[in-house]
Amino acid sequence: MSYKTDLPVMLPVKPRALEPFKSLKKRHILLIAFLTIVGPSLVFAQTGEFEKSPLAILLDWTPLLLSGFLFNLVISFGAMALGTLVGGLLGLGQVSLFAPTRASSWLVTQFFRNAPWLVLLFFAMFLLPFELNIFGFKLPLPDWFKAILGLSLPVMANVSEIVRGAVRSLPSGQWEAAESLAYTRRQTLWLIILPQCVKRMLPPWMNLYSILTMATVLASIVGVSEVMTLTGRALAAEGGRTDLLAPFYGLVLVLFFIYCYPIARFTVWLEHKFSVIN
Amino acid sequence: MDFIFEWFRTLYSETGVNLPFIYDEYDRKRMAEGLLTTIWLSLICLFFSVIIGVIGAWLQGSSLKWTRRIVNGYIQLFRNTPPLVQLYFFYFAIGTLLPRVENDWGGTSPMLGSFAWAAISLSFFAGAFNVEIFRSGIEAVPKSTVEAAEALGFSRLQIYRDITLPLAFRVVIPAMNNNLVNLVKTTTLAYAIAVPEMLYEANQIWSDNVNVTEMMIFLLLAYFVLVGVLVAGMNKWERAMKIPGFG
Amino acid sequence: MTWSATSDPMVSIKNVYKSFGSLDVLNGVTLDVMKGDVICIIGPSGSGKSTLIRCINALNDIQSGSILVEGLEVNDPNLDKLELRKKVGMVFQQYNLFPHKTALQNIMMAPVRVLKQNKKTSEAAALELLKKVRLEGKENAYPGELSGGQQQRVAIARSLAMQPDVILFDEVTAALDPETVGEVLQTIKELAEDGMTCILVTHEMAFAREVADHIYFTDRGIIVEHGPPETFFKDAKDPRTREFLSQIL
Amino acid sequence: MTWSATSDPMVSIKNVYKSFGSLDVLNGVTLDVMKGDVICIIGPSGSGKSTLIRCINALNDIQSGSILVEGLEVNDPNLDKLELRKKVGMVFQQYNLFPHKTALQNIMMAPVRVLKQNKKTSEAAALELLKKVRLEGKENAYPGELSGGQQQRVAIARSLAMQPDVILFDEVTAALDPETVGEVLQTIKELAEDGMTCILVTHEMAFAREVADHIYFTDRGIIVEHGPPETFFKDAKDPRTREFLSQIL
Amino acid sequence: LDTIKERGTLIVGVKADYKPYGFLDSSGTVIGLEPDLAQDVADKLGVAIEYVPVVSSNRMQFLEQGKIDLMIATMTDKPDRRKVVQIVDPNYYSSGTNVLALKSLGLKDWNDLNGKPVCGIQGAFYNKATSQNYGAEIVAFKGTAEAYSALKAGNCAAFVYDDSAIVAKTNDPAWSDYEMPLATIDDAPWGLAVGLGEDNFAALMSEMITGWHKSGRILELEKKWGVTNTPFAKEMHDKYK
Ligand SMILES: Nc1ncnc2c1ncn2[C@@H]1O[C@H](COP(=O)(O)OP(=O)(O)OP(=O)(O)O)[C@@H](O)[C@H]1O
Ligand SMILES: Nc1ncnc2c1ncn2[C@@H]1O[C@H](COP(=O)(O)OP(=O)(O)OP(=O)(O)O)[C@@H](O)[C@H]1O
Ligand SMILES: [Mg+2]
Ligand SMILES: [Mg+2]
Repeated sequence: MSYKTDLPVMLPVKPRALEPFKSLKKRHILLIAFLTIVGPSLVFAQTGEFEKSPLAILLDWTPLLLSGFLFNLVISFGAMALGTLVGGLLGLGQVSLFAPTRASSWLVTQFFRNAPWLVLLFFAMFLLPFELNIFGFKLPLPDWFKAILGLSLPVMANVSEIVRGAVRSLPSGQWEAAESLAYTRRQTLWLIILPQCVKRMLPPWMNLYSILTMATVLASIVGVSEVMTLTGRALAAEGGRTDLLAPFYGLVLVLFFIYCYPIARFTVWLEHKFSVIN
Repeated sequence: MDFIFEWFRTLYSETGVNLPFIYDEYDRKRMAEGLLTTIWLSLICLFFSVIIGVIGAWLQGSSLKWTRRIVNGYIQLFRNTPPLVQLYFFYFAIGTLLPRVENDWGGTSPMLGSFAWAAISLSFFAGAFNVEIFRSGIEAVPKSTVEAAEALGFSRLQIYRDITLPLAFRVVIPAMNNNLVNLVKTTTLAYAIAVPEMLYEANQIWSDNVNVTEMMIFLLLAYFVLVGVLVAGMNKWERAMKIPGFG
Repeated sequence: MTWSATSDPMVSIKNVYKSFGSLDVLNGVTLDVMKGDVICIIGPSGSGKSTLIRCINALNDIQSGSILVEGLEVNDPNLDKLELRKKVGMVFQQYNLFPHKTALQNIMMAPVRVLKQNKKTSEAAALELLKKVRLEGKENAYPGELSGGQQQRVAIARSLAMQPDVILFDEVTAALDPETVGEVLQTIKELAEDGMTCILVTHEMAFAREVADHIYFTDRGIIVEHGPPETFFKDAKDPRTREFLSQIL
Repeated sequence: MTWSATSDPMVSIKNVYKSFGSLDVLNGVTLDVMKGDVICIIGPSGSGKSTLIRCINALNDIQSGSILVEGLEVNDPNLDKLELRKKVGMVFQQYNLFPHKTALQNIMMAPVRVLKQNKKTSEAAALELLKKVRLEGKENAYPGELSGGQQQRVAIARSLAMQPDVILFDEVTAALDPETVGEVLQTIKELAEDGMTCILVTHEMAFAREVADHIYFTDRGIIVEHGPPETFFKDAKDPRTREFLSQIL
Repeated sequence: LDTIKERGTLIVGVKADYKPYGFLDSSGTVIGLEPDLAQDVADKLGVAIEYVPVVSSNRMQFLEQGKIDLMIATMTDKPDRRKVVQIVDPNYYSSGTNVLALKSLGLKDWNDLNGKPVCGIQGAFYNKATSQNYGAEIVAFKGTAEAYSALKAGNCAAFVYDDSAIVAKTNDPAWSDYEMPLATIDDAPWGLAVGLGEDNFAALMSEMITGWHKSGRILELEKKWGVTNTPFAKEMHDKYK
């Protein structure tokens, strides 16, 4: 037997009430930069074992590493665009009325959602051919493009879940109201349901983008010339000096942090804003 | 046993489907070790990331401004940088800064090996998410319930341990579930610092046998099963933790 | 107009059975509604009022029996639901306006998209309807900016814009603040006076007595008692009806 | 026992001021409670009743004035809160049971954890208390499985288990269904008859009249009028009290 | 060959993480012994040069696709590779497998590696051999940078790799505590390759390689990049002189 009580013990988890949007402050970055780059270099500089200071070497390489980071961003844009497109369709498949479509979309989504990103990346890298033969046209598939394909697989699965979650989260009254106004199912979906979903999907979608951006470094493991690969090459070129490790990897950390932190803040802010409206 | 191995050997020679980790003793041993390493690494990280989450959420409720700031800084840093780079940073950068110990082959080596660093780094990574998750769970516990405990003379630590945490735990299980599944998937990154986990061993095997497709499919299935076991376990736990009369 | 069974009814419900799984909700309901009639369905909670009204609109399907709406058989697997829903409007307890569209757009959208009406004409018609429900000047407000009563009136206007032959109202004032209930009832009353065929589920007895041509009392999925309001409220025969009325009135 | 100021009071509140930010909630409240007394505090919503009672228990701190509970000064930064709370029990409007513990565990927990009592003895005591609040047989039920009235009685038992010298009740029947209010009031009445010192905030005038030794009326943070129930309800002097009583009775 | 001349640039696939044969400088351009050889070819043809960094797993496909015209990327000459690309005779270089280890460790024989952690590169063919034949515990990283770092940090006792690269490393002052103590095994020649069917170009390259050996250009470049002259290079120089 269970009684209704006002005890709000099992309240759903609420997003935290936030102070107004606060963007990254310079001193935060400086602090992190000091912790990861400058600090360790200073520790070594005192040992005076090497002729050229780690910071000077890092400065030499910075432009190249930055260009590598740009490549990471390119990969992230590509994978996000592709993953969103296909994942959106898959998500619509998951809310289809046609049972086989629904079931197969669900299966594909679950499969790619539960596989490790790195394994999927390997999957795309090694199992896709080097070039596609379409009607006699040879379409080369360079590594970076395969990385985009490989990373777009988990993105696709996650977008599919986001779409399904958003559609399911709308009150059923919206469907019924539209139905009783004689909208067709397609009209209901595109005119009534999806426009309302966009707002609900935006925060998790941005969150996913941030995760994807951080996952682009995985491409280094399969040999794409992005920032981690270039860092490795730079370290090789400097002869494997151990004192360079902290500053170089620290720089990569800082680069990602500067890019991803504002996105995260903005996402939380959006979430909060929308949760207040609804 | 032997005839099963024989069957897979024949499968290879007849169809070209090569699964050496079943019939070849050396590869079988490698793969089994990989699987064990993955499970072991996952369990260690699951444990410590939850501990970090619990302690971090407690510290976040501290009245000291700097404690809260440090915890927040930790969360933001670990959530907004790639776990792979964190792993490299820990293993290569911090690892070389720590004191060294004598090893058994006549040199000195860093205090911690790649497995230890993978465990530390991934625990901190997942822990950063767990702190946030627990924090939201703690906020979902009504203030009045805490006040009731206060009125009964419970101390702050007692309230956290006996009232807030048990209730928060129940609220956050689904979110935590999700995070822990991600953690298990993230253990593949340990591959990059040569921790002999499943992906690493699979990679060794396909380098030697050129059977990428088979290994890949095996890997995907293996992770599927691992994640499935974890999810089933968590669901069972969630049911066991359910408070009669609610939800 | 009073209730009669002589001319062709607009909605004709015959012996309808409906269950959700093992739960029997409608156990043989029969009733007819003539053109221009206003009928009220009352009854205790869970007695199947909403379910009955949703079946007329094919939002729920029925297990057996027949529901004819202007000759369309609702319990027909090949039924053209769109055709049915052009004839039958519905207003919900929770209004269910589209929150991302203004009041005007909420009203115009279905005529433009579903009936393929010209945008200009339907905009003019929509403005006319807003006036009718006394919401001139609110055309550009979003649902979130309107009070419950105002939202419900927009929902009525939205339903009217499709020019249905009959409108179903399911406890449309149950979710409203007491102050705004009156506005909405007034609007419905005017509709009824204009000759619209209405099927209302309501707990507002005074209102039912005033506007209804005929009142039905349901309990556990059957119609226990019915009659024109004068006789229904004065001398109900069935003990359940009497008990219900004694609690409510 | 009637209200008197001669012997040493158990709770002595003197000239207490309390504000939340710029909102002044208590504006100089003075009252004494003798051992074994039952006092009721009544007054309009927002008049500071809950705040006053929470201050006695140090759940809220005060700006100035003094609250002495058996010689402990509550408005003392070095106050040992645990000591205070062993002396003062509190029952809340929302019961606030720990939902993940059974009724028995809810009652036993504080004696075991806070008073470091032996588990066996406190279990026996807890069962005794459950009997006292007439909930034998419910020891293994979780709060979610109990009605509001039952939960509130468990909350009272939980408070009693700490063997406090005085218990504070803050509108303990306000959240209950009318049917279960009686059970809880009966339990409190028995407590009062046993000689427990009680400070009650309540809107149940009949109950207050029956059990209280003295009644206080608060408005806007001050005590406007007070007296034993016989005189208080018959010939209140203050116009605000009279107005309040006329609305409530 | 005609297309190269028409285009005016020679596109060469080289390694970019294999010091000193091909590696990056801080401006992002590839330098090293092999790029220098490639430059010679471009000079001979009178065209500009463009480098494409390749890794072991994609270099042959690049050549097949025509993405690069010429590959000088530390590739071991193997019969099955000759089926896919046209490896030009004679071989321009050679290397075998050896280890880099601390002098203080005093390694003498491959069997000394038994039971010790040995760094390696993922996908290298000698990993399995080293661990199966000599009982070493291979710790394989994805690139040389990681492997060198791990060795230096003391995570492994030795690093098993191409002997030519190791020789270069031991000459680096930062690595003066390290040595290449073992006898080279699995010595194999490196092949320079062009696309299948590019016979004219292959003939030209063959001529160029002979020329390099004859003039001692390889020995000279080894000196330039800090490599002690390898037996193979000396032998070829003697042979064609
Ligand atoms: N979709 C559904 N699935 C299962 N059971 C349902 C569903 N919709 C309604 N029911 C059940 O059918 C019964 C009748 O419900 P219905 O909503 O028709 O009652 P009602 O007379 O409108 O009550 P109320 O006055 O509370 O609105 C109820 O017991 C309800 O729980
Ligand atoms: N924690 C708080 N912060 C700010 N204001 C508060 C707080 N608690 C109470 N108040 C304010 O103090 C005033 C008195 O509140 P209190 O709860 O003591 O009134 P009350 O007499 O118990 O009323 P009720 O009968 O509604 O329970 C109210 O205006 C309330 O809004
Ligand atoms: Mg209903
Ligand atoms: Mg109160």
